[in-house]
Amino acid sequence: MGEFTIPVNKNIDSGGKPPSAEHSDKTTRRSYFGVLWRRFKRNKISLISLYFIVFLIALAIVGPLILPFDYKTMDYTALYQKPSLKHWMGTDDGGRDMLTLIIYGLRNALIVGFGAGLVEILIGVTIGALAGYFGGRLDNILMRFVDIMFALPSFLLSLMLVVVLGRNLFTILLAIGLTSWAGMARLARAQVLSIKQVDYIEAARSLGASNSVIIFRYVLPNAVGPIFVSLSFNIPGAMMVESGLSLIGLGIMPPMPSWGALINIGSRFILSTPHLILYPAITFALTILAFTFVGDGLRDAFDAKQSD
Amino acid sequence: MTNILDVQALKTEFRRKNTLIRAVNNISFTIKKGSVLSIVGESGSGKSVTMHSVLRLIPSTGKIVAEKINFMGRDLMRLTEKEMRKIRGDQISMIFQDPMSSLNPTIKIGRQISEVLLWHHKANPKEAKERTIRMLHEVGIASPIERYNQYPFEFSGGMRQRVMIAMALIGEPRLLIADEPTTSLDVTVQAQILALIKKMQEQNKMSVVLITHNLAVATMMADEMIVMYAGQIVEQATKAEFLNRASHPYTVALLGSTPKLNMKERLQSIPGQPPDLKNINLEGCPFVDRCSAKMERCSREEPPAVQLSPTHRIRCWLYT
Amino acid sequence: MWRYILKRIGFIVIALFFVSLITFILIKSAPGNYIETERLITQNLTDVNVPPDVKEAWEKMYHLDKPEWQQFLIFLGNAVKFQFGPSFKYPTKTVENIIVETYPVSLTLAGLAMLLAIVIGIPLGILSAFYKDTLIDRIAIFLSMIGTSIPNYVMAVFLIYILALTLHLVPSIGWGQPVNYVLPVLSLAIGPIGSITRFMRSSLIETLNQEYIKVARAKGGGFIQVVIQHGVRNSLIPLMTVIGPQLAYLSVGTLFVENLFNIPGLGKFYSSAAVYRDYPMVMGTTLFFAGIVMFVNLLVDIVYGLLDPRIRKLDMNRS
Amino acid sequence: MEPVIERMLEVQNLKKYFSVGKQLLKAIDDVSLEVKTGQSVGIVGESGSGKSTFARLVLGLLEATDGNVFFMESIAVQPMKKNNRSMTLRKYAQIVFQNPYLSLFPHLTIGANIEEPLRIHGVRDKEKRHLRAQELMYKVGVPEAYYDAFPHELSGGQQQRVAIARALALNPKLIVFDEPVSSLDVSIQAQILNLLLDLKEQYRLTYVFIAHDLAVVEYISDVIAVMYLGRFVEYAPKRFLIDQPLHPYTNVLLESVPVVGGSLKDVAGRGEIPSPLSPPSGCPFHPRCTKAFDRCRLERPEFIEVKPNHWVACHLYT
Repeated sequence: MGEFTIPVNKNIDSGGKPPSAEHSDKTTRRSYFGVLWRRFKRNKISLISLYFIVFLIALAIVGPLILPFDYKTMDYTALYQKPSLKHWMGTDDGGRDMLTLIIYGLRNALIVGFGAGLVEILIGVTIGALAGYFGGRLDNILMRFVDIMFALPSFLLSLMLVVVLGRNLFTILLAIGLTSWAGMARLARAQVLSIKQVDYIEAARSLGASNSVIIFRYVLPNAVGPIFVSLSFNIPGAMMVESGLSLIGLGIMPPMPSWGALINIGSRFILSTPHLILYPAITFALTILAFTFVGDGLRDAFDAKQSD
Repeated sequence: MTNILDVQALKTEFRRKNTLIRAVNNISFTIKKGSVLSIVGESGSGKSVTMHSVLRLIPSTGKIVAEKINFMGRDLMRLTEKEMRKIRGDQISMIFQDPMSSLNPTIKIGRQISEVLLWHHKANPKEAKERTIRMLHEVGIASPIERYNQYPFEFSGGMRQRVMIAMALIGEPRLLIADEPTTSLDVTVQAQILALIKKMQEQNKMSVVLITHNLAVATMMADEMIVMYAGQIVEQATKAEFLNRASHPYTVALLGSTPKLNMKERLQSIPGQPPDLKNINLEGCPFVDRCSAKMERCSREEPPAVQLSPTHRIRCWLYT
Repeated sequence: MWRYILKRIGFIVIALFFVSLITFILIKSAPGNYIETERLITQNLTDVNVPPDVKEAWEKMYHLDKPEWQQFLIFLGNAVKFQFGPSFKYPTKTVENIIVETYPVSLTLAGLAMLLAIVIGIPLGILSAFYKDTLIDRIAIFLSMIGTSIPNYVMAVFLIYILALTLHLVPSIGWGQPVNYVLPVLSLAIGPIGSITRFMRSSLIETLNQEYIKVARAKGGGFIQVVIQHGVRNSLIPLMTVIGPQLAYLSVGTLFVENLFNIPGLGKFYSSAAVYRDYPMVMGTTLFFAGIVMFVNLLVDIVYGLLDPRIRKLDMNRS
Repeated sequence: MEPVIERMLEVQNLKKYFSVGKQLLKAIDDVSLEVKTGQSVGIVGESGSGKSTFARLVLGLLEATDGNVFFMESIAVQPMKKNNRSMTLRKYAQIVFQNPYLSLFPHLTIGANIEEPLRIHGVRDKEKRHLRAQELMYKVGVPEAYYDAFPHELSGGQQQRVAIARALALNPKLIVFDEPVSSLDVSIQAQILNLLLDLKEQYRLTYVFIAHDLAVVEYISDVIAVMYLGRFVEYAPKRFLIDQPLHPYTNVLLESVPVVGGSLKDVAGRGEIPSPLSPPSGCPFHPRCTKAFDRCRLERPEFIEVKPNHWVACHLYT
């Protein structure tokens, strides 16, 4: 066996952490979010991913306004076309422009992703924070409820909800949000619980801060980190559920396109015209990866152990 | 040959991103057979890194350079990692600061101690178990047979440190390195653990290096003393010389800032902050900014080693 | 320990009751019914009006003529005996028949995928942790990132395109031969491989930073003793918390892959049942899946407790 | 003119029990104490003795199970009243914790941290707050350049200075210190201890100083109380407590304090502090006490004044 050393990145002798003395420039008042942004920017992949997501959002908003095609009109004179100058990504089995379909798919995925994420945050954080901050019986009751929600297979539940509520964008995002907030609730509770015990909350109480000031000024700013990180992973998660539903034929009603439906249809022509499935699959994969990288960057930025 | 360990010109550096941290900066010292050496210093003084370097137990970002590290006639710098492993735990062993985190939480206490014998092929499993139980008894753990099969979380802090001592001593090492062994313990337990280490040292006639930030603990245990500051040895002396003629301004100030019972005068405090190893002034004396006796040349020229007696050496311009 | 398990089983029973209740309520409040949907979709009839006598006989067969609370009680009573009655779509078969016939296919897929994930993920994670910040590590992180973030049905597309269509290593379609398992299992496994690698890496890095690892080195341990016996061992325990949800996810996640590859597994039947509003099938299978997921989680927790002495000796006695 | 307050803090028969599973943990069990204005009382004890719980109880950060605490003679801290925050208490009584990094608001700059008490107590004028923060930073010796730095950018000693500055912001009368120097280096520890003595003199502060190091406690305090398993076992002016300790536990503590140039003594106190979940019968110290006799095992000794102002709970003196 050869030489080996164990990778360790601990401080040696716990010293070596003196203050860096370059704060003499007093004209710039530093803010917490400024510091976070500076740390986030250091991760180049995350930064590029963030720009990419901003670009995707812009595309989803502007795209449908300026595209020369729409997603409904079939063109039977132009079926299964390969990419060309007119149809950058070719056409599908109904002669519709693939680029148009993909951009609409993107729009729908983003709406469902952010919408479901918002629903999860609203329900999860409210329940988790209440349970964590007040504790006792309220905590017990709420957390048993969360336990049950957590144990249920959320995909099957959202599938059933879609069957009941109908198949449009809003019901789908609601169905996804309503069934997948349990993890967020646990996270929010754990965050609030751990921060509640930190000395600075006790210090705030000893200074006479009121409950609401404690929650909004001290607990929340320090608790949001993991919640935002989790959100940046849940948004692509919701997109996957949306596409998954479409894939098995329970997503947004056709002809409105969804990435899952595009993949499903494309899979039938994978031998003859693979671009029908490859383009949506690639855009989908890139979008989700971008969110994951942003989440990773956020996690590192919020990690207080990191110096800057 | 009376020295068990002879370290000459040891340097340990860590590279982190673009900064070079000189944790140990060119130090030399020896330890006599069967004696206790205390290394005292504040955080960042390099006292732990020094002894970790001797055992080559530093993170992979670190680099050790030394003229020689002679242990019982062998130069540790020339040993391969494999040969070095045969020395660790067997001939040189270590006790660490925090007994709560130094034991593997999922492995039985007995197993963790007997591993030393098994890894070094010094006993078969049955003998190892018997010797472990005897060792547990020797370090003052009641009902060692039951304790053998328990897990760390079933032990109090003091008991865990006894387990660590048993683990360090079962291989019958010639040199024991105790790295802040009592820092995380209550004072009453600290006294017990120190007494145990001293007892085992005398019984096994081994040498001990005690690393500590507590001057009082250091003097109570030591035959010889080393004071470190910013990776350098600023003063080394026998215990008697240290107690009677501590000479380096840092040593004197450190003695003055240690709270004692029945103090009549105020604590002497050393101004400023502990050194920043990232930007030490390599030109002059590292203590110059905090020194009350500094002279003009102190910040320009590196202080020389001054021999106050054959066994008492300091690095300071005051005594030239 | 036994009390703990009993308590958990009690919790599972309660949760399953809620699952049945929620599914039942959802189904009852859903618009449209099977007969109409079936006629609309499969028989291509525009006239959805079913003759009254046909409808009545049909309703009788499925107890749909009784009040809803009675229907629910009948369902519960039978569910306890693992009987869910005949399916709407396949009136000659009971739902439990279909489950017993088709679940082994899904289970094999999920099981093989998990096995593959463990066999690849754990060593990859160890390697990545041990060679932290080197090229090997960066590649492993990137691959696991892709694995965890790209859904298995998208992964399947890429795999078909690369392995079947470009390299011609395996057939892209068909079912029945062992070789047909390659693509679905691979596409299912990549997600868990990513998760396990990532978790193993971060967990092992954290473990290797522990003081007791340094102690083990100071005792003279080599790679096997320090990294494997002290390090990996302790990282494997928390890994159980990842494997549990992954297993649960897989037992449902085969659904997409089965649809995409046209594999006759339970997932495929389940999703078409949902499309056709084959309610006995939907209810029975949902309950079955929910039970599997919770049971797997219980198993994982028990194994976790057995591995970690602190939990084994303290928590389980107390709770 | 303000009325003269003689007794800054009065603690009467204070109790705090926690339930741990089905067991009862008596963290503080019938403790009484009086802190006179301008006095500094040290409380010394090993880990698990309940001294931190005591600090939180006297400031009303925890609700006591039983007993009374009065601040400035008129403000009832314990029993705690629901929904009634005494802003006088919050203004005039402050606390400094062991770990300054955990006690400073991590998302606020050093300046904002020091100004926070002013904000909470309604000082709206930004400029005024800024000036006060600068003044306090100067007082405690934190360079002005750190005003816009974040807590994690400072060394431990500097962080503790900031925490002290924050505690001083509202001109308090009482400050409770919970192990304020035990995480600091020796040279920094001395700086902070001297700073505390200076501040006390300058602002006529009253201190409750909690620590495990008897030498440190002695340096700061006028009177010392020794705590063991949630009870006081001895209380006396520091000269008497150090020179003529009565309780065997105080003796053990004194003997255990390492002394420069001292020799290793065979310390009498065997073993470690027992778990507060299962305290020994009778006198809680009897299993470790070399002078224990039958009565100690059976009967809990009363805390009595055996000499003027020298209290002890030990059967040797009854």
